[in-house]
Formats: sequence, structure tokens, C-alpha cells
Amino acid sequence: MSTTVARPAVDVAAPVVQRGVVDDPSGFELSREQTALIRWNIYLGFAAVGVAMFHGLAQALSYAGINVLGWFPGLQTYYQGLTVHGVLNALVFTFAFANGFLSLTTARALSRPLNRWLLHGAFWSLVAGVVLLGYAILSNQASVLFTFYAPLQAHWTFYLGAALLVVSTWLTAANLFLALGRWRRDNPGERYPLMAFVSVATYAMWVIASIGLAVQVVGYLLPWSLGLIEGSDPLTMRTLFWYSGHPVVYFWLLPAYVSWYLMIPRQVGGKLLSDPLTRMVFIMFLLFSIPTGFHHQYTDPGIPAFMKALHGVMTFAIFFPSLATAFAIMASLEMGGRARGGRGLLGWIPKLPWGDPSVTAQILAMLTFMVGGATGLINASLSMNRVIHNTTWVPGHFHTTVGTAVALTFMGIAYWLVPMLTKRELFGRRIALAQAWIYTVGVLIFARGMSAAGLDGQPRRTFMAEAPYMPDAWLVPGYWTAVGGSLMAVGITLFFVVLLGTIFFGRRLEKRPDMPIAETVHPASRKGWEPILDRWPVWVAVAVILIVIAYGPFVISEMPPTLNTPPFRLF
Amino acid sequence: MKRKVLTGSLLAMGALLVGVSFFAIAQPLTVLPRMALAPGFVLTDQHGERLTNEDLRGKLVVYTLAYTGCGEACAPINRTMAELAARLDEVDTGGAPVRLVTISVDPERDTPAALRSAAEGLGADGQVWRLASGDPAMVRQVVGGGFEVFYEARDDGTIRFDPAFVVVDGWGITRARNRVGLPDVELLLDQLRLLGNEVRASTGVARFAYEAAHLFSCYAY
Amino acid sequence: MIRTRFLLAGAALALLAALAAVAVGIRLAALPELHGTLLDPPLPAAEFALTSADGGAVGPQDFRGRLVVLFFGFTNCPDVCPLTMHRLGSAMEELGDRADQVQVILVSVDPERDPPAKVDEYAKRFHPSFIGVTGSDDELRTVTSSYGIYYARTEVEGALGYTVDHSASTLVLDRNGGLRMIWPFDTTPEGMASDLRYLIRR
Amino acid sequence: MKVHVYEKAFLSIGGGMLLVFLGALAFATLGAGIHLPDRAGSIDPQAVRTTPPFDDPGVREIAPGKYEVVMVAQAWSFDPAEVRIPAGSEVTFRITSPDVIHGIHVEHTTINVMVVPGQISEMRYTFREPREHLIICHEYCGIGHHYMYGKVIVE
Repeated sequence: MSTTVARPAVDVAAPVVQRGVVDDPSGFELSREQTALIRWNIYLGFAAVGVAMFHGLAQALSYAGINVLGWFPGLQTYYQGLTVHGVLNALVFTFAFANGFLSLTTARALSRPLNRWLLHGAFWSLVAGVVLLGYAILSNQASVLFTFYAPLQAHWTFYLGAALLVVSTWLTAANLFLALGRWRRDNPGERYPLMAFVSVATYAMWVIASIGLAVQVVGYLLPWSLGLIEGSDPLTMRTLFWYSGHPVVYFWLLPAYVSWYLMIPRQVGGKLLSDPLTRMVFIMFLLFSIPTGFHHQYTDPGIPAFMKALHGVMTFAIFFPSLATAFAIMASLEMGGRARGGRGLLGWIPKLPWGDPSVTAQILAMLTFMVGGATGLINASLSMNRVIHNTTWVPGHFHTTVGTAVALTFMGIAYWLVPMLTKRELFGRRIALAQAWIYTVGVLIFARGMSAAGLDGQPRRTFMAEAPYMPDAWLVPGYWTAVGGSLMAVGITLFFVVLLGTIFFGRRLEKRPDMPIAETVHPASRKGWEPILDRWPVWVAVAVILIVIAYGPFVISEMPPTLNTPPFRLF
Repeated sequence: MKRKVLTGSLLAMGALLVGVSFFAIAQPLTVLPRMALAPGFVLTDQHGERLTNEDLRGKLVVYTLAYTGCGEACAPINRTMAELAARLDEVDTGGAPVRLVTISVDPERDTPAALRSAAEGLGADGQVWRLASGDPAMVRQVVGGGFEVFYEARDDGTIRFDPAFVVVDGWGITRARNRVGLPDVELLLDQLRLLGNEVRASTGVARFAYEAAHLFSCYAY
Repeated sequence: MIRTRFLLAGAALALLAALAAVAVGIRLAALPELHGTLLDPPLPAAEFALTSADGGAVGPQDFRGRLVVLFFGFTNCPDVCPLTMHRLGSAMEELGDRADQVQVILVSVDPERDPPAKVDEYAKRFHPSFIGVTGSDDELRTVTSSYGIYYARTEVEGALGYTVDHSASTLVLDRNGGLRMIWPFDTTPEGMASDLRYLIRR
Repeated sequence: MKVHVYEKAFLSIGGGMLLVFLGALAFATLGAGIHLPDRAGSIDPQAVRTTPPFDDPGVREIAPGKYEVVMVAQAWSFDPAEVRIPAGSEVTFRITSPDVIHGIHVEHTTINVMVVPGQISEMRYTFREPREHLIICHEYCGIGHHYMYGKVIVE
């Protein structure tokens, strides 16, 4: 429990050096137990992707009219596979990875071990959640998709499993808050190390955001599925879901941002531009990502149009921190490229370490995310949303955000994280490079197909291979989708070759590699207004006020809920 | 000095922003939406007198549908109207008179004479509560085109129609269409009370607050 | 120094944010004195296709981008119609070069005696830009009713044989075809012009 | 706090863009009155089939050139599944669901609305050109979701 004394990093190239423990790992290494738990979190996350990938491939092919579902053992319907795909990718993979990765970054940034009980608790509740979800879904008692809208009723194990997933993130959050609080006690007056700050900010946002899901699942759906409550109020259920359902997007994305801000600059030989701006970006996500849920419900009846417009405004506000991110990261990349000898306006681009699969994967993820950002703005526009709501345009959008910006970044992170956690050299660097490119090309083709068909009205989440309607306009995009989806599946398969190769056949390393942590051009200051960025109570209070403004009037008008819709099991 | 001015103007703008947001979100006063222009019409009432929408300008009007040969099927509608007529003095409409109009969806058979005997049975006085009928094409236009309620004659001579209670304000604008199931009298009285509030606030600064309530769709229902 | 700059940046942001609030405020508080009922937000206004002098179909949807003023009357109208049309004509003069932003349409509710050419010719007497249209009784019933207008024939003694009672209000549709304003009968030309100027400006 | 001059420029342009978007949004909602589906009434989902007008779904001409489509979206069909109307008609759809959440999208129109049990969805659209539009259920509603479709035939 000793804290390391801060020591400036020795780096002649750096005119300004960042103070703080993050640059100095001496005397700090997580225990074997904690490393193992984090490693297994990461493995569990990727295992989820491995299973989900097969279903994703089957779905992509179904858009081209190819039905391969018959080959899946134990799979009864398309929608069962869709539930597997959604739950494993969107919930299990992202939660497991964030739990492992941000626990590690926080511990490393603060140079202090985490609470082992909370670490165990988070991991095992995740495992228990996956087992329960797996049982419910594989026995076809929960083909309700990952949005599980009432009054479609799943088996109670599904809701309990989902609740346990959330519990695991809460235990992780408790762990991070505890570590940060202890660090504060030992370092009064110091600024939080940036990496710890952004990791904790991510979880702070998610804890506030996940309350909706928790209220819905524990307070309502679980007793309802056990028969303790008769009816349901579908509109309130939807609202509670999307209260959490939009910020969860940022809970997926922010771990990737942690890597883009704090690791990529070091990996490309550049620096992070500004410490206070980085903190401000994460605070803005904390503030604005939650009061936006109605933009998923633009076309819902029963919600006042004005409230929808208000959430629309908030949604546009959340675009701003992403813009700031785009600049900051591009600047670090340019600094890196120039430090490596790049000249001219664009000459720094080819000088980037494109041979490093970790960097290549993440840069490609960023580029794809620009497409995702633009399509996201279209989704958020009140009038344009009417054209694309619930069409394949939407999955076209989110496969370029969570499906690439997040997933491919996580894979890129894995290319240094897994060697660090296993003390083994990365296996098959060239395969890893090929993986990143194939996956990116695949997702762009896939998204092209999905978006085009969506503009022509093709519904999302629909078994197109057997639909009795199929306008010609959807045919060609369907082939794009199938081809792109197949390439994505190839990409992920290659990733598993690298992952498993590293775990089992990677050359053992003498010394555990360290996490790449970026230096900052403009470091944190203890003077002026900046310390207010570290005042959690202020930001949490503002976030709560914004939520009350955005949801208060609607919630009051819906109270008490009219629970008059009976449950249905239509799968 | 400069900073003081800056901070002051910042605070003032912040306060303005907070004020407007508070109004839009907390909705300290609510209104009924202005849904559409109520239809223009010329009909004939139970005394054979001409009833036009212009005659009802400046008054709050509750329209409903029924027909004389309807029997038990229309009884709940007529009961609601009768109770509403009896309880109108419970709401303060700011001096705006309230009128009730039952439009016949069987204009071919509901002559003024038929309406008159029905009105006597219902206790409709012909002043506050009038029963009206007219040219079938006109009734179709008012009920279907204006109030958006469908009706048609069944083979057995009865008329199939959806119950509806439409509230129109003094400017001739439809403010509420209660058309799913039967509304209770309390709801209608509450809608009249909301319109009354607006009438009372139609002069002075309060008017802006009500205009803002419309602008920010602070709708009661 | 940095503090001042930060304050300045904050002030700029707040200014922009407050501009929205002020814009709303202006719309509410700094309204010119209006002479009719302003509808904000606008009400939906029906499209229609009545017959014009050249036999073509004309409706407010043909004049998107301009304000459309609708008045319902007939050429044999003794008082209300000529007065209102005259006032509309004066309002157009008052508007000056802004007048091309406004299209006045007179709808005759006396199709029996007012063929389209006659209505048009009558309308143009009050201002060359005015147009007059009409249609069959069925068409007119739909159009008038959806604009909250009634008309009814009344038999009278004398050579005319009958006159037509009708609502005397005038309606103004905005550039997007939404119903924005209703003027009562006794609105002055100055009042009309002032309201039209306001509607053109916003 | 030092902010790089390029970063300032970038963020200002970005912020300016956002303000333009927000201005457009404010104009659309407050100025032009373009509204998303609003509250259009609630209904007891267990009594849909006995509550007017949903006790008798269908296409009705409520006035000349004006149509009302009273529709029940249920697993896994639209009732009525075929809507026939003449070109140029203004059609108001009133839809509700007696069972689970559905969605309705009339292809190549702006009719795109969720159908939530307990709520009534209302949408208005003027069909100008004669053509066929697919009606698609676009919200997952169970194993037969992809069989749920219909047609609007504009004649």
C-alpha cells in the first residue's frame, strides 16, 4: 500500500514532462491474482465476441437471402441468434472488457492494487450473469433481443443474468472509486493522474446511467417474469431502457477513448496535447450522455414532442466532446508522424507506425468512427430520423461505431494488453495487421449495404431470408451486406488466431511489458481554475440536474404507471 | 470593472436562459393544444333556426354526435351532455359563455321536428344545449372533415359512429378531440376550465405566458 | 490573463446560448401590435384546387414562398366583400415593394352567378395582383368548411333573388402553407399591412 | 489553460456548426411547427377490440378526399393489411396494438412510428402519386415478425 514518490520521466525529447506516477512503474506491479482476474475478464469478453461472430455472419448472409441457420446446433430461430449476437456483443463483451481494462488502467495510474474482493465479485457476477443469460437464451426462453421490450416476456434467468452483468460493472465502479478515494487520502491537494481520472469518469457516468436499467430489471421485469406482477407499462419500460440505452453507447466507447487519448500518442511517438481538455471531454460525456434517451424514441407515441426536441438538443451537445477528441487525437498522431520524420502537409501519415497492428487497428477504428459520427448526427435529427428510424440504416450506423470504433480498438488494445498480461510476445504480427485491414474493409462494405437498404426502407432486426416481401431495391445492398459481413467474420477469425497463438504459443518474455502511457504537452496544473475539474460532487450534481430536467416532467406525468398490458411469449 | 460587466452580463444571460428553460420544462401552466381550425358550417337546430359556426364565435363549444333514432346506444353520450349542461356553472370560464351542440349523424331523418322532441326528452333548452342537423353533405363535412369522426348507416337502419366530444374555443379552433371511449364529465369540465384560464389571461402580460405555453407545447393532455 | 480569456470564451458561449432564449423572448415580448389572431405555431391549412379565370386549378399550395391571403365572398356582395377587398388593396399599396411577397385570393362562394373569369376580373379591380377563383358547390363546401368559413344562400326580395351569407374573416397563410393569422371583418388596411410586414419579416 | 490555436479554430468551427444545427432544430420545431409524434391518447390494450374506433378497423373516407385508416397492429399482421386510397388523399393513420410493441413504416413516406400497447399512434400523410407502398412492421414482435407486412395501394 505504499505510494511511489512522483519522479519526472527521463525523456530529453519532452520539453514539458508530466508529473505523476503514471510514467514511473517502478515498485508497482499488480499481484498475480489481480492480473489473472483482469486477464480472464478480457478473455471472457473476447470469447463472447467469438460466439457472437457466428450469429453475426448468419445474419449478414440472411440479407442476401442465404439461410445458414439450419447449421447452428440448438438454434431454433433467427431472433434467438439475434439475441445471442446483441447480448454477447453489446453487453457481455463491452462490460467484461471495460471491467478488466479500466481496472488495470486505474490501478496502474494510481500505482496501487485494487480491492481483491471487489475484483473477484465483479468477475464472478459477470460469469454468473453469462451463465444465466446463456441458459435462458439457448433454451429459447428469452428471444427478446438485447433491448428486451416488455410486454415480450423472457424467462426470469434472462433478467437476473442481465442484472448480474450490471452488478459486475457496479462492483468494478466501487473498486475504482475506492482506489481513487484512497489515493486522494494519501495525496491531498494533488491532481488525479489523468488516466485514473478518465477511467473513473467513465464508470461514474455509467453508474448514473445504469440506474434506469437497474430499476427496470430488478424493480420490475424480474418480479414480473416470476409472476409477482401481472401487467406492464410498455412505454415506461421503453423509456427506462433508453435512459440507460443511450449512455451505454458511451460506456462502450469511453474505454476506447482512454486508449486513443492516453496510449495511442505514446505508441506512435507523439504526445497528448492537453490534460485539462481531456478531462473536460470526459466530464462532458458524464454530463450530456444521459439526458438524450428520447432520441431513440422520436417515433414513440405518448411522449410529448417538445421533450423529444429537448433530448435532440442534448444529443447534438454530445457531439462536441467527440469533435474535440477528433482534434486531440489527430494532433497526437501528427506529432508522432513528424517526430518520426514526416514532412509536409500530409507526409506524417505514411510515417506512422503502420507496421504495429495495435496502432493500425486503432487508427482504422478512428477513421471508421468518422462515418459513424456523421450517420449518428442524421439519426439525431428530428426530421431525418423519420426516414431511417428502425431501418437497417441504424445497424449500418452502429456497426461503424460500437461494431468498429469500439470492437476494433479493443482488439488493437489486446495486441499489447494480452502480451502484457501473459508475459508473452504477440503471435503473428502480420496476421494481426491483415486482421485490422480486412475487418475495416469488411465493415465499410457491410455498412454501405445496410445504410443503402435502410434508406430504401428495409427494416432492421428482421429475418429477410424468409420475409414474404423483398423489393428489388434491397437486393444489391443485401449482397454488399453479406460480403462485408463475411469479411468481418474473416477478420475476427484472424484475431482469434493471433489471440490464441499469443496465449498458447507466444514467446515467453523476460520482463512484463508496460502499458504505453502518453505524456502530455500541457499537463495538469494545480493552480487556477483547473482543479475544479477534479471535483466529482460538482459534476455529478450537474449531471443529475440535467437528468431531472430531461426526464422529470415525463416521469411525473407517467406516475403511477398503468400496468394494464399482459405479458406475451411470442418466440 | 471590465470583468464585473462581463460577469454581470454572463449572469443575466444565464438567468434568462434558466428562466426560459424552467418555463419550457417545468411547465408552470398548461394549455390545450391548438389542433386545427374547427369546421365552418350552416346547420339547423331543433327550433328550425339557422346555426352557423360564426354564431358560436366567442363562445366555448363542446360538440358531440348522436341521432334521435339511436335509443340506448346514444344514452351514455346524452347523459354525459346532460350532466355537463347541469354542471357548467362549476367552471369559471372568464366570462366566455359555454355552448353544447349535439350534431345528428342521421341528417336525413333528423328533421327539426324530430330534434325538438328529442331535445325535450333530454332537457336540452335550445339556448345552452342545441341539437343540430342539416344538409347530409354538410354534416359529412363537419363531422368527418372537421372533427375527423367517421359514421355510416348500417343495413338495419342504425348508424355506426365513434363517440366523440370535441372542444372548440372562441376563435373557432379545435382544442380537444376526446374520441377514444367515453370521456367523463370531469375531464370535459377540466378542459373548459383550462380554456377559461386562457380567456381570463387574454389581456396584459399574462397573455405572453400563455403564448409561450403554446410555443413550448406545455399541453395538459 | 488566462482567467479573463476563459471568462471571455464563456461569455461568448453564453451569449450564443442566450441568443436562442432572446430570440424566443423577442418573438413573444416584442411582437408588434397585431390586428388579428396570430397562430403560433401555425395550424395546418388544407390545400385545394379551385378553378381560376384561365380554367386551371389554383390553390394556396401554388404560392409557397409567399404569404397567401384568403377571403371568401362573391361579386354581388353589397358591403362586406367590397369593403374587405378594398382594404386589402390599400394594404397592398401600403406594403410598397413588399407587396410581391403577398398573394391575395378571393374565393367566390356564389358559383351560380360568379364564373371564374368574373370573380377574377372583380378581384383585379381592387389590385392587379389579386386573383379570383371558384368551384362547384361540393368543392366550395369542403374548402370553406376546412377554413372555418360558412356560407349559405338567403332568399331576398328584389332583382337579385338571393344573397349569400358568409363568414367575413380573412385568413393569412405563411410561406410554408401553415395558417398563421385570422383577421376579423373590421381590420383596417394599416393594421393588415403592419401584420403582413411582420409575417414577411419572420 | 493553453489551447492550441488550431484546436481553437477547429472547435470554434465545430461549435459553430452545432449552433447552426441547433438553430435548424429550433426553427423546425418552434418556427415551422414540424413535430414528432405527440401524445395522441391512450387505450386499455386488453380492450382494443371493443373500444371504438378500434373495434372496427378499416379504411374510411371521413370526408371527400380525406381518409382515416384505423389499424390494429397485432402479432403478426396489420388489420387492415391492404389500404386502398385514391391519389391525392390526405390519410390519417390511427394505430394501436393489443399485444406487444410493433412498428409501422410505410415505405417511401414519412410514416414511421412505433406502435406501443396502451398508446395510440397518429400519423398524417398525403399520398400524391399512384403507386404501391409496402407497410412493414419494423419492430421485433416475436418469431413471425418478418411475416408482418401490408400494402398501401394508391390508385
